[in-house]
Amino acid sequence: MSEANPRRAGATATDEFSARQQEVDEARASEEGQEGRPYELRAATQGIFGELRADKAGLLAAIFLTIVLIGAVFAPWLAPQGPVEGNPSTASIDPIWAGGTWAHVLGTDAQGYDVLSRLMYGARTTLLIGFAVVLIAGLFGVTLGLIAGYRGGRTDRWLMRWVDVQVAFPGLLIALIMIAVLGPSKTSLIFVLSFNGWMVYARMTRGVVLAAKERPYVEAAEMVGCRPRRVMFVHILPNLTSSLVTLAVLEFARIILAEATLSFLGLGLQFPEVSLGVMANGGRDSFFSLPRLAIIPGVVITLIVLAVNFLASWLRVVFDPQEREKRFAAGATTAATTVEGAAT
Amino acid sequence: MGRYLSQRLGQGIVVILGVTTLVFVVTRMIGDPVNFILPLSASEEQRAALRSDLGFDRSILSQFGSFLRDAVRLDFGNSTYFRNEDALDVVMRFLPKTLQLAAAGMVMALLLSVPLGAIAALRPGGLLDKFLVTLSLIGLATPQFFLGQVILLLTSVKFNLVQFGDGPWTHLIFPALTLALPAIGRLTMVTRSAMIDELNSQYVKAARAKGVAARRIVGVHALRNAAIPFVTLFGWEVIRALAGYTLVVEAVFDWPGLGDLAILAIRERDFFLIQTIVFIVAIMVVLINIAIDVAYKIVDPRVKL
Amino acid sequence: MTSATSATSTTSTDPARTGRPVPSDELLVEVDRLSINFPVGRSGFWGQHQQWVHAVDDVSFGIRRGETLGLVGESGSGKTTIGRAILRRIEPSSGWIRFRGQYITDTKGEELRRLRQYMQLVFQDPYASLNPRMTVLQLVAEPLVVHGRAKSIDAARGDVVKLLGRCGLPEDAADRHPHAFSGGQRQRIGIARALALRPAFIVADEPVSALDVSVRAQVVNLLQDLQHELGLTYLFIAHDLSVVRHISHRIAILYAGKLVELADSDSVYESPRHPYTEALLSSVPIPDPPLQRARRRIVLQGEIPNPIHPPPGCRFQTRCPLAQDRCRHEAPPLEEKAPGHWAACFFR
Amino acid sequence: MAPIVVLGMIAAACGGDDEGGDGTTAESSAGSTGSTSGGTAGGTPVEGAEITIALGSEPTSLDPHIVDDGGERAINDNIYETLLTRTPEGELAAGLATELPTRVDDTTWEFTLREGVTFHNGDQFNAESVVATINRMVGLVERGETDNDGFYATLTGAEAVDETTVRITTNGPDGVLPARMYWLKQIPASEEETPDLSDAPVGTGPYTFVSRNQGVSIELEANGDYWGEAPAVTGVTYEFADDAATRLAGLKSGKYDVITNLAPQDVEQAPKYVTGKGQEHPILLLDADDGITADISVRKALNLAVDKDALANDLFGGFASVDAGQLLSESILGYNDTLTPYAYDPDEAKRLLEEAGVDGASIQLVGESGRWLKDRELLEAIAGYWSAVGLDVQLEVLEFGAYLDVLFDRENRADSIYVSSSNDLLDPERQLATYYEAGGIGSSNTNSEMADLIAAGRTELDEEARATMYQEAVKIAYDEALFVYLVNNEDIYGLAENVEFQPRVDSKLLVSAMSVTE
Amino acid sequence: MIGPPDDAPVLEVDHLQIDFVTRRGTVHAVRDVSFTIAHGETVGLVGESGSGKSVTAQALLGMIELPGKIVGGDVRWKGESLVHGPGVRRTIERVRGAEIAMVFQDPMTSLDPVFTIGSQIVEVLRRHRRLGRKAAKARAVELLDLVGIANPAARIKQYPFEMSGGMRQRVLIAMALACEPALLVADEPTTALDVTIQAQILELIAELQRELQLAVLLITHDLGVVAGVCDRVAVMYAGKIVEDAPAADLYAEPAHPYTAGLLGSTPRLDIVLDRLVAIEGAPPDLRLPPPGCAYATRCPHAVERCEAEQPSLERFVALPLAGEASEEDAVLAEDELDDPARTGRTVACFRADDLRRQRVSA
Repeated sequence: MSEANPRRAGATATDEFSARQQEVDEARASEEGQEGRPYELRAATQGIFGELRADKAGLLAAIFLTIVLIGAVFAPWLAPQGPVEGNPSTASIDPIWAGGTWAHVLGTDAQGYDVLSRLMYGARTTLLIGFAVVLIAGLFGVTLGLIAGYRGGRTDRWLMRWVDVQVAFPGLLIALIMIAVLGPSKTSLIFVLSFNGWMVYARMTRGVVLAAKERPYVEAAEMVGCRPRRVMFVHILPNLTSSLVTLAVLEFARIILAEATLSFLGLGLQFPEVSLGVMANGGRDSFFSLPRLAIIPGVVITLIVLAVNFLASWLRVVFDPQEREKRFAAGATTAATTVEGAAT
Repeated sequence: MGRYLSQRLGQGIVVILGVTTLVFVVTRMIGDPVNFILPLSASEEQRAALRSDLGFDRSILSQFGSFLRDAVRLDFGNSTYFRNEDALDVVMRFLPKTLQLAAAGMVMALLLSVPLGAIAALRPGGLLDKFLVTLSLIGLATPQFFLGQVILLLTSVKFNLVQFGDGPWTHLIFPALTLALPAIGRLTMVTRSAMIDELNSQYVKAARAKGVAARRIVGVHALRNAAIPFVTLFGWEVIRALAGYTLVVEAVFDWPGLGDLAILAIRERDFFLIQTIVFIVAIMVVLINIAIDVAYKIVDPRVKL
Repeated sequence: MTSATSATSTTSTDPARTGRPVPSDELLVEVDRLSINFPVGRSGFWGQHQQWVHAVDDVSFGIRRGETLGLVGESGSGKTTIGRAILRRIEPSSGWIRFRGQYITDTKGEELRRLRQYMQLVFQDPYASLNPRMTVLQLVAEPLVVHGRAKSIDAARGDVVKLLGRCGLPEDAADRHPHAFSGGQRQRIGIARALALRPAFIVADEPVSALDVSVRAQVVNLLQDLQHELGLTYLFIAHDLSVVRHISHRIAILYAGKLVELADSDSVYESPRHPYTEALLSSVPIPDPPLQRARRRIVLQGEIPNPIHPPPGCRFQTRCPLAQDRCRHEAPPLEEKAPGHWAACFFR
Repeated sequence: MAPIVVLGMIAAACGGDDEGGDGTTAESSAGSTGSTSGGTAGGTPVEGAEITIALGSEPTSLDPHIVDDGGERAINDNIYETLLTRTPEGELAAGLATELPTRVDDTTWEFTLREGVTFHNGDQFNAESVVATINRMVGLVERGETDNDGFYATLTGAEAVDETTVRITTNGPDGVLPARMYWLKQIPASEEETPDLSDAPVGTGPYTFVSRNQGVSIELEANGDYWGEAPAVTGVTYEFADDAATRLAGLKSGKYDVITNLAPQDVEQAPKYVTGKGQEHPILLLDADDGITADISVRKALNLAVDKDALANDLFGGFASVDAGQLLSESILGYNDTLTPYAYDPDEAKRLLEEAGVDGASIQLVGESGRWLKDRELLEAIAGYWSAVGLDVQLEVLEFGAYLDVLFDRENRADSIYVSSSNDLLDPERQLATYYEAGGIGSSNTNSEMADLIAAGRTELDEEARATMYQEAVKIAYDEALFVYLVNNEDIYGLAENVEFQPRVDSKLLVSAMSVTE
Repeated sequence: MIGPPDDAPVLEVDHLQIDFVTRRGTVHAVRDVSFTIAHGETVGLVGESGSGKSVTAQALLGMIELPGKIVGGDVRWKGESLVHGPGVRRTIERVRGAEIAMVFQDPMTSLDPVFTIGSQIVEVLRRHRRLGRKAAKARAVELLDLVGIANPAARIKQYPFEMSGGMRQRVLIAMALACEPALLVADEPTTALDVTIQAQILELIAELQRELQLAVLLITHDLGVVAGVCDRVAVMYAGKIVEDAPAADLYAEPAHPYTAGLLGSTPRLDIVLDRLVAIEGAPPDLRLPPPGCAYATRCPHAVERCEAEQPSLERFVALPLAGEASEEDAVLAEDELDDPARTGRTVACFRADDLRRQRVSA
């Protein structure tokens, strides 16, 4: 997933321009009364809606995710039925577009459960696992990364060896074995996925800290006599936010896929818990007779992951002024050339 | 080079040790496998005998010690599920199928993602680029099992195209494609962004100023440089495939490979088999990691090993 | 200012301090036989050989209170390393550094932090050396706060605004972010920040080389004015001889980690003793076509030697037009060739 | 002894298939209920056709005495033969023995053997080989090396009377012995001492072993020297696909000609399918001694709360019939035809629960997932029904090993435990001993009256008398509502358009019963 | 087609305008730039960052890419347009690298890091000269020798990272010269280099120029660099050329206040001043270029007209340096100069003449 950052070395005439223009832009922005807030925050608040308007995919993604999130969070109030409400006599009711009833918009599954309700509860669990894993793995990884990056030396070497070793573990296989041992439950899923996922945060955090430590302004802070803690928290850590947010978002997508995969392999959650992966697994049995039971959760998972990816690329743009500039230029010039072409 | 290799091998040994230790400890937490091995009618004496035969009555440390000692001699004990067949033999029987699948998938990924990424990078923001990017994102966003199921449904059932499972090489196409698609999505994105970076770089500008043909700039200069980040990510994809996603694909297509075997071993609590599988997979991961670095050295003369 | 120049050029400082101590109240900074080596990668099949970069080798000089010493060298000559070593950002491998008569080579922790109040650094890159997230007020007041000179950022506002004004920044500068300023203005902010603690000594590490030509003069003038007003002492690091000649009382020339010449700036320009200094001077183009075309130019062949494997003997011998056999075996010592004019060459 | 029988049966299940009781050969007195749908039933059979059969699981070994799993049986049933067979209706009939055995005394049975039968390796089938077979099995049981001890623990040995007469002895009166000889596969005398017959199975059956590519396939070809009628299909390849969808996909794409365990919901997708009344009876064991289920009215309520018809028709797609208040299929000795299923009456169930004062109480329901057809779905459905009548159902779908621990934990019975009972020998003894008889390894009651009846039946050699005892025992369990009776689900096979196959009541997958038409 | 007369300029830049589209408006990077380069002439283009000098240089090779766009004017190479017209792509392909060659500022990144320098030189030769592999290799060795690289036969097998900056710049020059171009565009070729290496490279360029009869366009921000090398110097400010003059004249008597300011604010090795004359302020925002002279806000001599009206490049006649000349002399001198392209001076300042008079009277 990781996309390399655009190179900044080798300044060209165009870069020279954007650098200068940016300077001037910022000057103007602050004259307009935007001063006083950290740059990225400002970029975020200023750019979110503008960027969203420009980025149709991002906008759609945001809308879709909002709907999913609302459906998931308020499932107990919004869902027409419980996740395991129903019995075989109500099984396999067709969805509304195939002549079903409004009582079961997406129909029912082989068990007689309402598919829409299960989708909402399933998304609720899946998203919860995603958030929990991102939070736990993120906290753990970032903490270790900070320690490694800032302490350096032997601590760094040992921590990073640990990371290296664990990164080389065959993740899915280990996850399967661990879940088999711990028993499939929400807690063990969260634990296992966190166990397998913290390294990327540690590496990134360490990388950012190391890079930030080399920034002249960090040296400048140390030069004027800032204590290490202040250097860390005031001068180094704020560099982390944008990459951390983007990483967390992408990791969230990855976790959703991982949860679905584990559930699909039968090592996910157990009745009466339902997640999107559990639904996909449930649909597996009747894949040929009622393909919708597998396709609906499959498509929803795909869409969520897709939307999260779009969101991440939009975030990258929001956080990275250079990227914003590039996007804008691409759009504007195509527009400009079209207009010109029409004129001639 | 020597220092590098010895370092990497040392690290590899730590990795393998770490993985096997973890799996050893974890599997010992599952519970007594003797009940799984013996018929339920077996007497307590028979159970005890088997337990001491397999060493489960000893302390976990001493078990681990003898496990390691035997592992060094490539003796991982016998599979309990496969009727006392040597666990390594069992793994080696299933391994070729997985390697076949992974190799086919990764070759597909390589052959498709590089040109697609390069084409997308030619006009970033253009229509073709947007199309390819969206396609790639969909590819990497789709759960592999779902992809596999849909492919299965469409190819084998709806259109009766090609079969799968054991048989001629054509059976490999769709499982391999399923394995490859998410990788193709990710690698296309990587190739694309690396190519965009390279095409914006100073040396490309300089090459254009020299009058080097556009085809050569893209196909030779930018591509070779873009290969540098690509190599790492491609290596990761190979690892991902071998150590994880073949599991899913094999489950969906009933491909008789290591992944299928792993799920079976876990389900049947075949400890020795689980350990052997993990050990072999860990070795492959370590070797691939070293291969990545060597490949790195090949594409980038600046890298010193 | 002219008087200051003549004062330093007449009072000879013994840079190697061979025996005869100089009155301590006159020397603010003393560097004595400073050598700095950095470990770099390893070589050999098993990586058994640790390699070292010999960045600075046996360098000694002193800087008097109120003086500007220009430290000139090409990239890799060790000039930045020396500056950082004096500021105790880099550990010397051997040698001593004294500041206000006290040895500071072993200063650490809190003590070192307190020492920072008296010696400060002006950075080369005005874009990267200011934290983009902070306002100018926060940036300039930070040193005051962390040293307990001000209770809070806002409490320091008055002083900061005054200081900014003195550095030629507009009144409303305090509440803006560094982005809002041009390169020259940012360098002014950097200078204000360095001056906030009223240090006695400033290391200016190529403070104008990243700036546009038309802005350079503004910053150079500012540095000169501040020195005049505040009695500052500068170590002015540069690769550009013309700026150094303009601003410095004395100039020290480095080549591949070695001090090759040290004299007052007029002497360096008018009667360079070291062949490298000569070549360096002739490499600087003069914006006057007839003059430039008429100048005798010494174009050195080859490049600065690899600091991992410096050549034996004189380090300049590989490129020196005067080099003879002796230079290849024996390193010429830095000797006082004329009063106050030190050079390290056997033949000049 | 009873536990041993049961354990063997469970082990059989452990060996095997992920979802169907495909290998559980049992027989139903309902006779051949095979039905065909879709496709043409007629056509000219093709001579020398070769087919591919997809099984749900691969045999871990091909030694017919050591393992007992569906995969092994599906293949070895075609290679080996047994002394007795069963008719398509389930009646014992002559096999390698020319007639049913005669009882010499309470513990000795005499068999007369067919002449002129040779093994695939050329060895003669005779009394000597039968003795070798029995001895090998006795040894395996003694050493605890076989999964089949539940079937053969009563055997003590055999002796050859002459070339074609053999006497088999048991350790006590054993009315089940003829049924056991329907199960025991005959091997050549030369292989008595062979520890593992897996690599090259040698039998007397219509098919000979060709090759085994472990993890991939097993091939057989028709035995040219077969003593019986030559089979129409001359070559068969077995492949293994544990995923139902994959099997179906293979069938549809023409890769497979026959697949086992076609899921009920998929029958319409298959080119053709046939069904046979299987021996699989999922039921719930209720703890009659402790906890909420100690109250008979609660146990009755639990029965009344479940809509068995919906399970049979919706969950199993109609490929199941509601159990008539007993675990036994109609064809089995001891079937009590006076019993009728508990009705579906949730209101009455609710009333009974309220009366018992356990309204809203929590009840454990323990089961597993993936071994038997629709097991998880069945459990979830039952949990749903019980919740609907006001119980707080604690459903635990356990991993198989953990499930077995619960099932055999006689000290702390769970309130209700899901089991899927089958009947390999087509004799009631095992099921009754396991789940009905107090002290049985899976039983949840201490009803001594019923236990006595079952114990007596075990050693009773008179069929009529046995049947009566069992019928009484079954009635007690029904009246006491010791189980929640559910359904008997059918075996469903998917066939290619041009394949004919009539499933057997005992679920044996005999290739000789298949043919390929034009 | 008949070729241009010998004394006609090989390169004409004619009212060139280049815009860059950014999210907060269009940057008018190059605003109406015109100049010419004759056969074998060395022209310096001097300006600060953002003045548009590098963009102009890139336009000469048809290398302006989005978000940049040539919105007006023309660049003609030997009479053929490199900007528009039917065959422009072909022309650019033919000219680029073969007739006009370019050397960039940053030798560290201008070479492909993963190919040997030999293969990168050979690539150009094979493309433009259709040389065989062997011949191209031999020629590459010759070229490296020409630019003063010792042991060229061994060097061609090296990778860029194995060479120092100065060495790489020599390689880049060798590459630029591979096809014996008529014009070498050197964009800040020495900025990234050390002083002694800068001297080497400048020397090399001057030498090659003499030997090969090259026309050279040397782009730099450093007035000192061009002083020793160039015949003529054009000074750019805020996207425009403000002054264009023979080198000696420009330094002796800068006509535009900006040129004068630049010279005044550059410390000189040979003259020690108490204080440098700094130009206050900063260049204007090129998205909204001022209606008048872009330098007006910083110019000590600005009058009202400067802020309202754009001065265009006008012929400027310098006075004899003696300082005693009268206005008649100036007129006379003007008559004598009939070839403004080569020897004439132009300046874009309303007050150039006033200031000249002031200097005279001073």
